[in-house]
Amino acid sequence: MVKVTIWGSLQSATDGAEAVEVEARTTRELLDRLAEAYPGLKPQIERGVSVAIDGEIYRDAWFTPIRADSEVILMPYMAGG
Amino acid sequence: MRFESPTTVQDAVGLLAAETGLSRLLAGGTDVLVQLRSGFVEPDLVVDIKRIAGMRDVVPEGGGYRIGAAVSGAELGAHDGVRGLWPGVVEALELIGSTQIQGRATLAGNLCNGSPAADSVPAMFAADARVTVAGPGGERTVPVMSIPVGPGKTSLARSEFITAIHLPARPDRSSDAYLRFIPRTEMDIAVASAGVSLELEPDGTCRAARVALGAVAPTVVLVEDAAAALVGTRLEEGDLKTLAEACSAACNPIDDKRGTIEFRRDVAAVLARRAALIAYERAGGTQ
Amino acid sequence: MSLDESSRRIFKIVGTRPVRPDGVDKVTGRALYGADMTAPGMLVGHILRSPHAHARIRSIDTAAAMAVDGVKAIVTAADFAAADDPDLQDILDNCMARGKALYDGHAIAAVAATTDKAARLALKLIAVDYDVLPHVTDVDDAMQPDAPVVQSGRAEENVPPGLSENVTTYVAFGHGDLEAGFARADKVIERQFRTAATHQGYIEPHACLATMGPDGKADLWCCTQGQYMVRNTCAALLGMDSSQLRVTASEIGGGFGGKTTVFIEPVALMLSKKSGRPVKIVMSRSEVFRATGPTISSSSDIKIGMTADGRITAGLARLRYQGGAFPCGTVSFGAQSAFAAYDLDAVATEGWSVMTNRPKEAAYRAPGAPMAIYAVESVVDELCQHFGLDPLDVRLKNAARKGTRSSYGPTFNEIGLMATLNAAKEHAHYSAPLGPNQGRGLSCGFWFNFGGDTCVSLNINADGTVGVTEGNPDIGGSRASIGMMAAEELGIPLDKVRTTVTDTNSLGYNDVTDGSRVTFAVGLATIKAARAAIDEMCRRAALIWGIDEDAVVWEDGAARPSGPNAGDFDPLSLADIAARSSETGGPIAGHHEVNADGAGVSFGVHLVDVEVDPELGSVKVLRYSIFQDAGKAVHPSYVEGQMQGGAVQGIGWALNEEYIYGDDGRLQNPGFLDYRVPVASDLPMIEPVILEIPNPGHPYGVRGVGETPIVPPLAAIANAVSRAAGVRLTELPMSPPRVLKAIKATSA
Amino acid sequence: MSRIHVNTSVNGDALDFLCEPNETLLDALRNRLGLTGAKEGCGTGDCGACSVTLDGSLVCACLVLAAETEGREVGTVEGLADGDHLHPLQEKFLEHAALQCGVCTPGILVAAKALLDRNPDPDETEVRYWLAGNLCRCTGYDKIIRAVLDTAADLREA
Repeated sequence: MVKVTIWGSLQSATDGAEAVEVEARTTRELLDRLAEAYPGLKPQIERGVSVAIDGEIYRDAWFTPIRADSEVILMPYMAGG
Repeated sequence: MRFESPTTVQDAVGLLAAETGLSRLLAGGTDVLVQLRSGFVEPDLVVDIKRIAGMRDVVPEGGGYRIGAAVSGAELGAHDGVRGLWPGVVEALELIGSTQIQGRATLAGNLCNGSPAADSVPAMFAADARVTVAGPGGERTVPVMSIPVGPGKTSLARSEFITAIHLPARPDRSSDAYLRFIPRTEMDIAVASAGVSLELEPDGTCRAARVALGAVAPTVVLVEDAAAALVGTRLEEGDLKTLAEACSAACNPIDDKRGTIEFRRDVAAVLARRAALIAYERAGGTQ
Repeated sequence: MSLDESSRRIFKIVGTRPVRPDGVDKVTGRALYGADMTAPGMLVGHILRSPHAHARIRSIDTAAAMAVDGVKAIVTAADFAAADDPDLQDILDNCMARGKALYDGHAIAAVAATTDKAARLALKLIAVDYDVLPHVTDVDDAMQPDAPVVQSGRAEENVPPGLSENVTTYVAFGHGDLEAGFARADKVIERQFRTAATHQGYIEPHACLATMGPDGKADLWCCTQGQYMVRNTCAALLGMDSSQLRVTASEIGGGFGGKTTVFIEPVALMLSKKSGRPVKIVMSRSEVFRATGPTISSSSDIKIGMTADGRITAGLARLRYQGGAFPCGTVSFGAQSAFAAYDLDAVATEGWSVMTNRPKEAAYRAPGAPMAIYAVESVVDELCQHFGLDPLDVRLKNAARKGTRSSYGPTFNEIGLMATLNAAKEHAHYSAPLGPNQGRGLSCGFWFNFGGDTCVSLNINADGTVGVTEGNPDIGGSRASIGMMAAEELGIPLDKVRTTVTDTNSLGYNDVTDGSRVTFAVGLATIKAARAAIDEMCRRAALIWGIDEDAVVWEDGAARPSGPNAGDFDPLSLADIAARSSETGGPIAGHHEVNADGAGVSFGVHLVDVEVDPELGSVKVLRYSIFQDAGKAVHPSYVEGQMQGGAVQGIGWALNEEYIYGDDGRLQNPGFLDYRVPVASDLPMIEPVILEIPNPGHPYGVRGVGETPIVPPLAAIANAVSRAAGVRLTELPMSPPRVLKAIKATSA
Repeated sequence: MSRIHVNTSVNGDALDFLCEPNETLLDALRNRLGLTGAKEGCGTGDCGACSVTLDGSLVCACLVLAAETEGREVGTVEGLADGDHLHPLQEKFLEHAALQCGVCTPGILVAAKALLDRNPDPDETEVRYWLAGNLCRCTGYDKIIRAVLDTAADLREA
């Protein structure tokens, strides 16, 4: 199981939990499991999210491996100027 | 639109008189071109006066100078005689726009554009400059102060135009100065401005003064109370305070994107005080 | 691709300051920008724009305009099919108003004609029947439940009830027990801040030239930060296959984020499609201000607690951003970055994104971060003043570092904040004496930086030279840095390399030039492409020598036997191998395609001295120093240029730049006269201090540098002005009337 | 409305063109004469990207009517280099990395040359005020000012 930290305004979709656990080895599995387990997260996941794994922010990288002890943070999809 | 570049004043007047539509004079063009391109005005006739003899000349005249209507800021700035006699007028013209604008902008154009924020106009008011106006009836010379009548409006008739600015002679121990406030150091329109001209007695007492403010009323204003505050004084702190109060009282500004009423009132007074001190020092006064 | 194990390598080219390869074109006037291109038979396109801030469009009658001699086509929103994606639909609706004009300057119709005059006349003859609606341009006003609604039904699911429909996004971040944190503080300061919308202010207006034939194939020339973005967006909006639209990026006269979307390009294509002729559209400066993306304007509440010895105990930021007439996610970047520079036990940030009757926000250098960090850094400075603490020491005491749980979630790895703070503290600027009416301010800055989709192709020519093909417009010297990395990796002189920015049919997708990504991501792909070419050259050498390819290494620009056991052969240089490429199997090339990660976050610290005229409220910037971690500076001059340019944009934002709206909802200052970007005489020299802490995510340690420098100036200047004026300024810009008013309020 | 036939000199070449009476010199240079080095950044004289010289005087080409240039001499960025020899200012701008996007560069070079032609020894403040009408949004001006000062120093020694 991977512990995923959810940002504050999405915690209404996780019954107020700041972090949830899902079974995932990659970011794609992570997002799929999250959307299944917490349907309230689905609209945001579809709009776009980034995933920070051990301090590194990933966008659109489905197969980035996640270890069970990785620090995993869900973040909004990021863009710059 | 027609473009004409006559070589005599009479031809220019004739062109203007014959035009039934809208016409515009072109000297430096720094305002006219902007209006043209924005579609703000769509003249039927543009008359370029730069090819008329004398329009680009600066000529000594009775101890003062006659400045042709198409003399640019860069040209006037390079004229040591005018700068020595009327440094405030020259520095006012030189403050308009960039180096590029200086290559074109003129005293006459700045005056005829009719903006209360025109930089050279308070300095010319303070200098009590006169202008020659050419028209179908010939030429007449009138005070600069009679030209602006409102924002964007002048007293010139439709077939009249200014051919020259006249800066008078000055006694010894006299000078002038101009200051304006802009948010940046360059490239802005004055938010408030002040032109001050002083004549001093040999002992440094102010014998005569003229104070004009810009961008604080529908036209540039000559503030007689402010001048009176200086006459007979050596511009000491209390006198300057009276000057500042007179200036603030003379302000009738607007709130707009460039400044607030309160700010303009405060700043016009500060500028008048600072300009008075510069003019005083230039005239050889010591406090 | 991570930092080379050989990162301690001695670079030969990287880190030097060669003349940029496009330099001569750009100093001779030869370089071709958006408006510089022409095509035979070209028409002139112009756009009719709404004079109203908010109006229903009852009808548009184009008959009289179409009858003008020379008019060949007119386009309105009715010519475009609806998009299947809401973001695309917003872009389309911004390019051409559909049903409602949402802001002053919103495009209503477009004309293509044989002459400029005919097109302008036709614009005047288009009759638009408007039903003028109430409008709102202020962020706080637009949140009120009774505010005029810009668009209905756009709010995301987690927006709290009770607000106007204009509120489209709500975000919250943070961790820890805020109440306990504030309870531990010896002083808590709470303040409200406001920042005005500013424009990127690129000197080159948007321009494009579109040619579309009846066969459905099209070519588009335009100034953009991303030709592939333009291609994908326009192809989707015109219902084309993307392969049939070839987009070529012109030289670009500045962007800063503002050219990461489309405005006129789909319109020009549609005009060309309808007229069968090439159509060129060039925006005027006033169109640029009225209708292209400024940044957001903000209103925020900040609350920070501190102990008497300078430890921050808790921080709270509530950020309200308006992003114009469409939903906009920028507030989430502000909410995530507000406290990023601090190591905090308790932090909370909230953000609301609000629609108003203003142009659609476009990215501007570190979008969303400057205004949030401005507000936070202002309160930190005020707390330092309250306790009489050195503001740099307080930053050092609270600085985020490796192992800090960031305010937006992830735990930081190696970051350069402490190093930049220490560099600032050691710099002579920090201890230089100040005169009367002078003040010194400092601020930290932060930005995320990104990588993204990137393709590079590298061809080894038979004469031993190299062509690098990349897909990101060169906005500030990137051809130089990309060429330098290729030459470094290949081990050949820089003048043997030419870097070309190519069109959309010549490479795979490249993300736009944004997120400070180009030197990082394109550089990374270039190094990888060079390595692929090197592998092939080693293979050719092995064939020539008749040895195993594993026994060949590449050093100093040549293939060599890997050791005595591999054989005794003279090295084969790149030129030697290239000359025999045909004989050994054909042309040699390397390429790399990647969605690059590992950009790494970026920190900087700015230090500024100002003098305030207490009678006029004017501010003069006296001295300015920048300390920033660049990872590895590939071309230090252009790294410095990014730092200096970003700082000056921030100075403009702090002091004079602002979108000013009248009561009628119209923009009052759509020109460089009254939208006051800094001019040369406003500024001192800007001293850049580059720190090089290698980014582990890049083989040479490169870190993006372009965006972070605009973040600190807002607070650095505000803190300096507040100290010089003796009163805390809480609204940007700190224009002279505002500063004078604040000074007078304290003396009264 | 009839077009006007204008005879003028551009970078020393005698040229003629037909223009509309309300056409600017900038449009004539770019659209009639194919000289696209001068750029339009604002069209109101506020950015300096279209800086050219007119009888040696620095002006914004967007604020000059093309018809005014009859019989006069126009200088543009295309005339700065002498054949394949760059002007010292051009060399120094490259050496100092005094450009990023480069769109303001032609105007700044023309303006800086006009300064050095007049004043071979300007100080930093003089350079900054002379160039105040040339907006640059990329560089923060620092490297531009250094390049101009360094060119002036080199020219004085030459």
